[in-house]
Amino acid sequence: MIRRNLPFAAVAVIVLVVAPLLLEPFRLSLLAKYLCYAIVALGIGLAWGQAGMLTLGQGVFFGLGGYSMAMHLKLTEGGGLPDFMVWSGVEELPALWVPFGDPVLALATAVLGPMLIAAVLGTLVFRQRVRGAYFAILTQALAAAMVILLVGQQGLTGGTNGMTNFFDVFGQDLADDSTQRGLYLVVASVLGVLYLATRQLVNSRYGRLLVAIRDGEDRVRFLGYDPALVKTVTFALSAGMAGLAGALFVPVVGIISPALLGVVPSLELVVAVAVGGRHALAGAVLGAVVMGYAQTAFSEQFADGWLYLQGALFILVMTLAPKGIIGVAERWRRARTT
Amino acid sequence: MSAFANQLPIGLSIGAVLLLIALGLTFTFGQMGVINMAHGEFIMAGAYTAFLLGDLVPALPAAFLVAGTMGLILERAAIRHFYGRPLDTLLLTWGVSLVLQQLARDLFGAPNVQVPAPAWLSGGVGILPYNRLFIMGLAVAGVVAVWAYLTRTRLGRRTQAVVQNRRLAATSGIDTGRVDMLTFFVGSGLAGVAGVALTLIGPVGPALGTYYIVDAFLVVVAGGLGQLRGAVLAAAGLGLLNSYAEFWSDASLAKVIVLAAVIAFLQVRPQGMFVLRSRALT
Amino acid sequence: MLSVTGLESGYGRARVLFGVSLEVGAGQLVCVMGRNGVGKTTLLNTVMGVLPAVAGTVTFDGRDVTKLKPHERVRLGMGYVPQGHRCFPQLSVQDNLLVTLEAAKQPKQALDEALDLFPALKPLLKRSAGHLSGGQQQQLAMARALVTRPRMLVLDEPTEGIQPSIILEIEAAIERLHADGLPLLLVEQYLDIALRLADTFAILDGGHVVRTGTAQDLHREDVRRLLAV
Amino acid sequence: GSDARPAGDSGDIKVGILHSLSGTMAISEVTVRDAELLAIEEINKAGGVLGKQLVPVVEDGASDWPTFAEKATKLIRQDKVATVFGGWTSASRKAMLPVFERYKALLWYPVQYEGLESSPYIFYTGATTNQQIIPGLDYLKEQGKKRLFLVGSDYVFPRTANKIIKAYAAANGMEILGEEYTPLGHTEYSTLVNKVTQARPDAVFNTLNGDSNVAFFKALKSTGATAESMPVLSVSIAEEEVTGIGVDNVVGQPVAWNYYQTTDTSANKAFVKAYKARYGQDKVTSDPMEAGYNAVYLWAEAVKKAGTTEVEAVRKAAGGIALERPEGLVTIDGESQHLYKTARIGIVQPDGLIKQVWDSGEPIKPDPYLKGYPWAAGLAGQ
Amino acid sequence: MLELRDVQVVFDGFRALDGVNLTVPDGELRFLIGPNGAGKTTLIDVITGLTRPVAGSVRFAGHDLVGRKEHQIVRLGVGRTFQTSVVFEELTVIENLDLAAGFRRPLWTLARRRRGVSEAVAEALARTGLEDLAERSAGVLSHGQRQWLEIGMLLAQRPRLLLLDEPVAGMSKDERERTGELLTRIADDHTVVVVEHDMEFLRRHASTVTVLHEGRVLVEGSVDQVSADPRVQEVYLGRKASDAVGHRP
Ligand SMILES: Nc1ncnc2c1ncn2[C@@H]1O[C@H](COP(=O)(O)OP(=O)(O)OP(=O)(O)O)[C@@H](O)[C@H]1O
Ligand SMILES: Nc1ncnc2c1ncn2[C@@H]1O[C@H](COP(=O)(O)OP(=O)(O)OP(=O)(O)O)[C@@H](O)[C@H]1O
Ligand SMILES: NC(N)=O
Ligand SMILES: [Mg+2]
Ligand SMILES: [Mg+2]
Repeated sequence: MIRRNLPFAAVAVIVLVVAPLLLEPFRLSLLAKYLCYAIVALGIGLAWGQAGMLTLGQGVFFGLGGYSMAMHLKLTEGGGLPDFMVWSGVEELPALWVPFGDPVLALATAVLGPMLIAAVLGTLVFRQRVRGAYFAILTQALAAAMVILLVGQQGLTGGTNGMTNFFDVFGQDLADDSTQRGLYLVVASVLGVLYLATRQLVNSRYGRLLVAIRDGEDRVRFLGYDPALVKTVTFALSAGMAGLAGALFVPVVGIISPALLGVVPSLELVVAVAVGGRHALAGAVLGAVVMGYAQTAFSEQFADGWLYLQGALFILVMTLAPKGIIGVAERWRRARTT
Repeated sequence: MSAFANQLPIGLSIGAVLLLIALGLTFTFGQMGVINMAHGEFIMAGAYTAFLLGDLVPALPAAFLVAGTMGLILERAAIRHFYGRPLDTLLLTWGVSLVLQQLARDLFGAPNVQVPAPAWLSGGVGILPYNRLFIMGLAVAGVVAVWAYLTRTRLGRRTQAVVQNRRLAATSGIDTGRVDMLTFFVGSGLAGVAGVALTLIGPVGPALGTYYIVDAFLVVVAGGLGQLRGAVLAAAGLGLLNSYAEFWSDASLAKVIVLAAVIAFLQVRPQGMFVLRSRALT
Repeated sequence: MLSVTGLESGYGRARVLFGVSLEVGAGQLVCVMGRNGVGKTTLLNTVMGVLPAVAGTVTFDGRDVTKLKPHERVRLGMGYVPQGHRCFPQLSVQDNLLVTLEAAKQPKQALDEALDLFPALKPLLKRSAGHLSGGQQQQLAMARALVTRPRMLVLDEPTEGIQPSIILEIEAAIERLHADGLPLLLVEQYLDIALRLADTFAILDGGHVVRTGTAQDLHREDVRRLLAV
Repeated sequence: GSDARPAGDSGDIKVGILHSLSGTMAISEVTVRDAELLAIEEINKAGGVLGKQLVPVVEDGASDWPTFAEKATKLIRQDKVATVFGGWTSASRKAMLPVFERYKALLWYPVQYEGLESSPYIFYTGATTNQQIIPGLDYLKEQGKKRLFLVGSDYVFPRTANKIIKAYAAANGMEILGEEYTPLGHTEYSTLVNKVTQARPDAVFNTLNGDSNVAFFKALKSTGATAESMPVLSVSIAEEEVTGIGVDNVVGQPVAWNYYQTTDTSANKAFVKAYKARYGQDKVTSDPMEAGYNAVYLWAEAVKKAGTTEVEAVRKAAGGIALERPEGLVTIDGESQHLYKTARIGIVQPDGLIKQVWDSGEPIKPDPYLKGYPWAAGLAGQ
Repeated sequence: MLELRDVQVVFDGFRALDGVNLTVPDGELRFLIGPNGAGKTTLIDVITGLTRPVAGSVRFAGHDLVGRKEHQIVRLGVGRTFQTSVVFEELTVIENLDLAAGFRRPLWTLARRRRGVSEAVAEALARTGLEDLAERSAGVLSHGQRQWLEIGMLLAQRPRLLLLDEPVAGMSKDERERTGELLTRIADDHTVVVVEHDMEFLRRHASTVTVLHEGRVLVEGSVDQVSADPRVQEVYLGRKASDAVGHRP
């Protein structure tokens, strides 16, 4: 028990204590952003790595969470209508917006909204045994549709611009470095708690069931389980994580826009999970942080080459290390011990 | 003709474009199970081939060869390590597509380039311009060629055998490596041909492929994996739906309606329009 | 005809075969036997090139084929019927046979010859192979190996899941092929069939050949014990 | 960032340049970056600012709005640049705005936009609506085009522009026959063109952005329409875009800007010459490039006047600065932090360049909230 | 009690089952034989919900099974094995068995880690002789070992009705013997239907045999009755049936 939790505890200390002490505020909030992505990645690791559902639409849930939080922040900043409504010609606060004034309702929507949508979608498609590539492409189409919808409803959503220009979160001034540090700690703790919970789930019987469904969904029916139900629950859980991540992302980064939840960002997250190693939850988390960091670092060094690097890195990992960074690390450790 | 009636041929011509871009996928995705996200970039390669040659007709075979060769290289260099792991190919080829886009940007520059449409394609019949009719003709020719290849040639049969049971195919004397190469060559080559056609109607630039890739996969999914007639019907259906939905609402909503329709359709036919049923459990 | 020496192979890091040597002479029928999981299928798969040999050699007809791909071995004349009713499920029965025949570059009449040995397939030619019953698929698998006009046949439990009368037919077919001088390497669980068909046998245990001998030796008590659980 | 020189040299002034160097917007924004770098080189060659050399720190916004915000933060907080030149899409500007306001730093934004904005920490060197959209409408009205069809990409600039156009039309006896939006990157225009054709407008007002223009003009041309039978006034097609669309498809069509490569001023001759010498003879110059180029000079002028790069001092000094630029005289309106600019209508020529056919005669006072236009009362933001 | 009435199954116009009537009382060990392609597997598919009949009824212990989903039928106590065994290769043998034993567990207890070996799993392990392989992943099992694991998974489910599709195919003689004894013992308090082609196995363990042919029940009776039936000899056993297949050592 202690041995197994040792690496986790070490990482937790570094993330929670060392990083805030060493990193300047700008870098710390970048790290907070990567950790938000890591929460989404954790959900993808669960849905894809464990249960075999390749979801290319996780951005949709991330976005729902982000928009819920953004709406709340816009409503609490005072001074009447949100800025984008003013220049979009909206004169009265739309009814849809009203509940988001309440912080509890807004947070609940950020998490439960995505779960509900995932549950409905999951029930529809899994019951009909839509799976594998079909599911992947459907969720990708969902992401595409979601972006178009958001962009088209400019008065309600801020259109392509999305929402930005937030001033404070739950009474704390967002421009303040201490608020940013606080947000960082919140994100890191949420990630830690979710990681432990998900790991518990994956190691439980439920986790074994997920693997069984991934490898032989039809056979599982003859063991008396309803794979559609199990998959729907799992999909909803991963959607909830993405939603929560989105809600945390908005105060950390200060913007939510359709560009953050379309086909490409959704795919990028899946890619990050693959690079980290999808079969292990730690790999998913690691992948998100590494890819996030790499993106920042590369684009600061040589912007034009980033696409080459991202593509090449990815091709190399997929062909040479299909189990990702974690897989390489495991192999290396095994080689050393034997 | 009334605007409403006009939308019928328009819908069919949209369908022809969809079919043309999806045709190659019936090979690489439908036959081989490879979700090739770089398909869009092979389309792009075809379009740039037309740009380099400056003439549409010789560009058709040339683009087939260029895109086909690119596909062949991709297959040999990477994809062959991934058979039986379709979801992994999706991610791998996405990486490839990023690299190809950047490569196009470096080779041809970020701005769009222009491929002159041949003079004989100006004008039209009724609402349909000749360039649209040309694309429809090309789509029909493509379908016939693919159908003949798959059902009338030994290679087609061999392709299916390899897809259905790779190991058994090898122990039945089939050189699976060659079949894979060839199938991928043809599928990618078809993308190249589609790219040439697209120069008639859209921008030719590094992002060309990204505009079409989601639609192409939707056609294949709605039609049923590897089902040629399914792809034809799905393309026509989606084209018409798109045309009328946009006519009654707008382009954004039409896209959403089409996507919703595909999801709804899969509720009724989860494996697409046509399915090959197998007794085996997954 | 076929000679296997010091063959080692396995899956990833797990070794299954440890230095297996085996000889199938011209026109000989050799039966490989052994309990479940001793490595019979692994042996045949390595002989056919489906699994790479970690060590040792496989020679066919005087030629070292150890490094050849499976389809190259088939084209040299090694026919294979793998274990467990394998087929191309979405091709018709006819196309299953045709695609194999074409790959081996044999004339069409090889197909008729194969169907003569398995007449039960004739009414099924247009059906999708994946829809056939298990036994029907097994017969198809045998026929598919035959249309390549092999110079040697490698069979992995060909009677598994087959109705008694057809087992008799398969046995008769094997006997006929054997009588025609075709060398065969056979894995068979039914001792009586092995007894009737085999010239010699080899018993595998834990990845080693632990006994070889003539068919008569199979009656011996120590041999029997090797096959018991 | 890719510093031209080792940073921290106290004899230097670091300035940020933040445009999309990758992604869909790179096509446009790279040219603006080049123009801005050219201006910096020229200024440095002439002795720099306050006796110091300018050192550009270039970052990539990657066509992604949150990235713009992130990189802006990095330039301000980590690189501590004196000012930033950057952005193209309104979305990127909106994303950067809170960052500049929060850290009280300066952004120079070089592209025409939809107005209804005025941040104390942004200087707008492109046109606002009364310097491009409204002159464009004036031109159409003069030409007797009374029945318009509005086609635009689905985002804030076209939607706001069209709102203004509709108010203008209502006040000027013009008729709007249709208003259609397509997603950015849309490439299938047969249905839209069918709608346009069926409506038989006198002219189309086109606020499509980027690649969609290619597909739209190809579809329009393939129905047999020409610039005579169906004039399309565009506000987002400059010299750079014409080649990609294919000159054949847009020849003879009107566009509205403040500057063309052919604009006849001596400053422009020098600019075009310097640009081509620096980046290649086949390169063209365009309105946003010129606006970016101007931005650097205007900022340098303000710094000289203020005697410091300190933001509040520069802001105060900037008001009233007037310079002869390639597009003619521009003056900073200290109140709105926009420029007085001359509006110009041009026609696309067979050689791909744009020839001016109309101009506003004198620089127009920027009016981002259209307060000076009675018919615009009640438009959003007032 | 399992009761099929006039069950018909059609695949693309082909009648795989053409009016099957079958009654298997509680506690009986029923053998089902018939030529390859007679419809035996299809019959099991119909009972377990994998294939939907176009006509007819399937009742088990008072429940109508037609139209129910696969997992619901399992939950009524109907378990099966597959002719070509399907096991979860990435899970260990124990995990495979534990999964099979677990469907009755309340959903939330699934979220707990498995500790130790439950009684049902231990028993299945012992009966199938897979103890030594318990911690190996199922992917490394040989063909015959997989067959055993399938049977083990069926046992771990503790169903009331067991349907086994050629359970001893690919097993050696001693293993067949062990399987036969196991089935006989289970049939004491369960209903068991076994599809097999091995006549020797039948002879040793079967009491009642139903012969299926071309989608219909041809005859039903004791092993001796059935194998003496000329029609059965004609379509199934082959002419020399008695002296050929009967004499397996
Ligand atoms: N894919 C595989 N990966 C790892 N190990 C395997 C694999 N397939 C088989 N094995 C192992 O190799 C050993 C030999 O298996 P093989 O299939 O050759 O046995 P066999 O003698 O053919 O048995 P059977 O009579 O059951 O068919 C078995 O112990 C099995 O656990
Ligand atoms: N999905 C299907 N589509 C078409 N035909 C089918 C399908 N499933 C089964 N069949 C046909 O139904 C018949 C009965 O098949 P089934 O598998 O039930 O036979 P079986 O009695 O189990 O044979 P075996 O002893 O060889 O396993 C066969 O002729 C088979 O080809
Ligand atoms: N400001 C613009 N053109 O987006
Ligand atoms: Mg075996
Ligand atoms: Mg069967």
